[in-house]
Amino acid sequence: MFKKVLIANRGEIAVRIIRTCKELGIKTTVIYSTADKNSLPVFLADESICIGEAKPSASYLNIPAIISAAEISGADAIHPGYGFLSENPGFAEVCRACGIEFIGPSSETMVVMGDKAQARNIAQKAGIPIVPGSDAVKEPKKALQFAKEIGFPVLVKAAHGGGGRGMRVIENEKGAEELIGMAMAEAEAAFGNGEVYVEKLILNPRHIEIQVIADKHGNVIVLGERECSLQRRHQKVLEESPSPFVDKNLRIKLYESARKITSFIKYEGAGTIEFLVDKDKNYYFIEMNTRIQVEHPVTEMVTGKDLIALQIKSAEGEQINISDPDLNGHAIEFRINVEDYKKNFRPTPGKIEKLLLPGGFGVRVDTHIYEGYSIPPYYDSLIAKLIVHGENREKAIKRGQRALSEFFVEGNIKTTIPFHIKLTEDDNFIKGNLDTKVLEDKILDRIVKNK
Amino acid sequence: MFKKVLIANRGEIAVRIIRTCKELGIKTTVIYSTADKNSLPVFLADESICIGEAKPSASYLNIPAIISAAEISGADAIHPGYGFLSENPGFAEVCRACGIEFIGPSSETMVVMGDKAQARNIAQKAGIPIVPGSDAVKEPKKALQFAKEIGFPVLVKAAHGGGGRGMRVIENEKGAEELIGMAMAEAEAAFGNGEVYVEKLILNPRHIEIQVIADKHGNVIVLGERECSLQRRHQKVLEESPSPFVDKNLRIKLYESARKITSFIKYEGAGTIEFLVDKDKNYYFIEMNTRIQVEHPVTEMVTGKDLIALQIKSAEGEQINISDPDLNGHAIEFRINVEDYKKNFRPTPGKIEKLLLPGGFGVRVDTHIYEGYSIPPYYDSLIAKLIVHGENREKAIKRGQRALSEFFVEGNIKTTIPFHIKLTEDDNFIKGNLDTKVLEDKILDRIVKNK
Amino acid sequence: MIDKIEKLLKSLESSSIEELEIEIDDLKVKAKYYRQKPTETLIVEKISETPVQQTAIQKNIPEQNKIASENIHIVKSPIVGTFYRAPSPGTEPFVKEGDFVENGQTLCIIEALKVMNEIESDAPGRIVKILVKDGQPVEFDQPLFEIEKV
Amino acid sequence: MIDKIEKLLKSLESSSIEELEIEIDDLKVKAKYYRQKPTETLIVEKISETPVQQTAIQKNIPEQNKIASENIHIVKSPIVGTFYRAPSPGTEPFVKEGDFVENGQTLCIIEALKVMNEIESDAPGRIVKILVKDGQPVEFDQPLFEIEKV
Repeated sequence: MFKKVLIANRGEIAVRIIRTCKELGIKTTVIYSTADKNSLPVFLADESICIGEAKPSASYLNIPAIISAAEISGADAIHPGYGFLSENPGFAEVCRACGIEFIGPSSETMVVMGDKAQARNIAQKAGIPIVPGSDAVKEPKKALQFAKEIGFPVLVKAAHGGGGRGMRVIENEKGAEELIGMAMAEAEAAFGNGEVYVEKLILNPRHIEIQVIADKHGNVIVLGERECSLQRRHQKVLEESPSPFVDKNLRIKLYESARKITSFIKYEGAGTIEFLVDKDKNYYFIEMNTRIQVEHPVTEMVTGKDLIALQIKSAEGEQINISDPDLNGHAIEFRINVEDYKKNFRPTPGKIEKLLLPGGFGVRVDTHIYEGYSIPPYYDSLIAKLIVHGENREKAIKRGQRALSEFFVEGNIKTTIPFHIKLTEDDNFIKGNLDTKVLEDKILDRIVKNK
Repeated sequence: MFKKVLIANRGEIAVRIIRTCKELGIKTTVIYSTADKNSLPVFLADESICIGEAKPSASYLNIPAIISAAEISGADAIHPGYGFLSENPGFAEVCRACGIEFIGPSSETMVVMGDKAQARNIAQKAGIPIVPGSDAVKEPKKALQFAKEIGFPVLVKAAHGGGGRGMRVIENEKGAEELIGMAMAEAEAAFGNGEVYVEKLILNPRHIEIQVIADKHGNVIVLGERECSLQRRHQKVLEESPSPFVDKNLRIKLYESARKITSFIKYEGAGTIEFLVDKDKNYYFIEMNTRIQVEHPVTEMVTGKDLIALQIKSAEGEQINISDPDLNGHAIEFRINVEDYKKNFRPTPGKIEKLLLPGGFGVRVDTHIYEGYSIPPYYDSLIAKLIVHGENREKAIKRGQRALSEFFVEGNIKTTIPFHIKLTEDDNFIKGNLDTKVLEDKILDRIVKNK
Repeated sequence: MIDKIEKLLKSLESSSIEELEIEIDDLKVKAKYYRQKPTETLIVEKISETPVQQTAIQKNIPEQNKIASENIHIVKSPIVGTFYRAPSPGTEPFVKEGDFVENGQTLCIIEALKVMNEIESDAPGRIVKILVKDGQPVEFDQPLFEIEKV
Repeated sequence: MIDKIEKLLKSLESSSIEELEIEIDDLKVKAKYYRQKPTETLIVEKISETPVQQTAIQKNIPEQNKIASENIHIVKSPIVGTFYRAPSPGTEPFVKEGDFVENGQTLCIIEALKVMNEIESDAPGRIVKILVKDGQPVEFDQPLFEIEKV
């Protein structure tokens, strides 16, 4: 068992990891930047080490400083959380070279799954459905030819990056070559590599992902799906488990596919396999995230399993021989950000003068904020995750509405709490009629204009 | 369905009831005393009505003022919470006479179950085991005769009151009559009626209670047991569900007995049947509480059922036709009081200057405190209930320790948080070797002296 | 006796008593405790106060501090109930704004549990303002009348 | 009687009583205690700051504000690592308390990732205090030396 884990992250996920470590009897060291001196993880951890200035490159992305901190603290493992270095194969490599266990998969796995084209190939080899499309292509003409083969509309995507840059929807052949060229130029500018691939565009798909945990002995546990279709600019805003759209039949198929690819790549640790699902319940692998995810709590709430604990257990080399847990009830996560949703979700960092956190039955809050805390402007705007659980989706929604109504954050900031309250009252949401475009196309306008 | 419920209580239980009402779409009115003007229930409820001065007799026990408040607010039901008027049959009677539903059983049931001697008779008639003992007796000589019949040691208890006053353990015949006389005098002084009853003393019993919910159509649902043996001066300090001592066989028997008496008295609403269980797993009915209890959340955590919602549903006259839920995992409740445990648990009301509430997976907090809140000195010292849930008892304890370690309350007050931290490290607790005396006899001294 | 006084003074240490006067036979004791006041700076106040909710009933309560000037006496409701200005519907109200009232003069009725409770003035003076409307529900301690002492 | 009063007054020394008056027969005593009032800003600060934890590493950080007087310059660690006073074990330390140092003069080594990083003085002056011990782990921005500017 690990004696001490260094947490190479900040905010709520650092708090989350400290909590499980405490429950497991593992000491914790958190690293922090000068901007996070008064942060909750620093207060809660057994030990904290300042490693650099506020900007991420000087601190949370500063590999030498983190490794040095791990060495002086005597930590035997590093938990990278999500974001920052969590999907950086180089960091995993360095950790292991220094004799420190990286809590995550091997760097080889991270390299492969971090490259969309390679990941597609793997999925195909593992025998799971992928979105019909090309390999990585350099020339616009070749890309166009593929597009014609699989049929319009198609999606052109950067092969070596994410976040929507270098991405283009092409409706039909007219002007297609030019559009492809523009996408390639964008990809080149953003990621230093202009290769793209061309995919069949799945119309109004749902984003549904499967959580897996794999140990170092070949055991793979599948822990249900998460419905993550509610997105704004490809950012998830609310997640739930189970998906209101997945029936028993589809769930069996998704489980089978997730297990197949996880076993095929000899994956280790916690991972998420993301699928697009069309209205006819056809599903297509899109990518695998080789880390714990922001939205993991909804899975914990319906399975009763502590994913961070399982992740650590896997890294320790222990056998995880439990069967796939049943999904019990329904869980929803609301991402609470310091953003002014009426002003295009502009971030509003500032000081929290007054705070009331929701509580009671079926309510969980994962947060690093407290009354008097100043949210630094250098990092992301997530300040809390409100997770609710109920016997069924309807009750979970009601509970979510109740919990949101008693969640008070005051200060020179705005939060997305009022946005979520309105979202839970939206008919599309209540009926579970979700897809990756519904928020932007049908819901957002109504909420912002307060209709 | 009720449109508006008036909550005739304060503190965490008022918050608890408001939460469920919100989830059910029922409006809430809370009454409050002048001392509770800035309290959380007043802030969270849809409507609040000040009904009198701080002292309970002028406010939370002031029946005319409460009824008047219900009338002006247009509430169609009153939830009495626990304590105050929750077991006052007169109040229930007045509510109904005024056309307001009292959320609880009939006043007749309350009268019968509020009288220990009558309750014993009922239990006996219902065919469930009771502690061998006498009817209510007035004369010391008669009491002595009973004591001899059932054999020493015996317990002499006031027939018309509780809280330990008028209670005496009598080890053997020597001086027994005088001791009985003293108990009677105490009972007379405390409750205006000197009648006592004489019971066989169960040595080192466990206090185990069964939660039931009954609707108005004869359905009785049994929702597991609660282990409440950890007591100080007959006050529970920590409760859990399931009991580490109850096996499948005993559980079946306890369920059956609880169901029998609940059906026998045609009970309606949420109720608790308390049993003493000796080391050989013999069990004896002691009393029935005709209200929701402080420790109800542990049952909610292992059954997944909202007891306040079921209580309201029952009062609305709905059918509750669910089967007895399985008990899932293990839950523990820590009662956090403003008390200085090193000074004989002396209450320390005061102002909360700084507050961090625990959170995360498997942690629930039911509380009415917030940063800046001044705890008034007029009411009880409970400021929060920390409830944790885990896959098994061991994990629940670890989670409890973790949650307690991150629960910070600062100000000119002391809380029982450090007491609970030490309690969770005690060997008797960890092993589940509990009885109603273990805290006072074996644990308390060690904790206070910090051994 | 002094010993008893000592015991008493100490026992009140953690109470919220600020000032105490005792007279017994020939002994007279006055004590003033230091009590930490929560109203130290504006920031503290803002932090420490839960915003009081606007309920249907509270909405109509004027801010007490504003009007509690030297000459103004506030008559508050001693019970929860419904406020009536007149002895019965259609009759003249007990008092109007501008009226002079005596100590003990009936100002209104508060109906609680079907009982009509006559509320009397606890100060003589001129009715400056009637703070609640006829038929309005009132809570305990709610200001009803402003009386200007003359 | 005076003795009893004396006893009483002393016994209230650590109470929160601020003023006390006693009249008994012909004796009249007035006492006023000095009670230190927590200043307002202090409380606000205390309220709004999460107490910074004392970790093994932070424990040795002196309070910066105290020492940051006009003439004192603090040399802080630019990296996380282990602090060494000498170029190698058994050799003389780079500097001792009392030494005068130049701008750019090596003050110590911080080992990070098996690399020995020489830390140079960023101000000339006299070393007043060395704030960390040989072989001690240091974090980013941790004060290492106090230099008195001359």
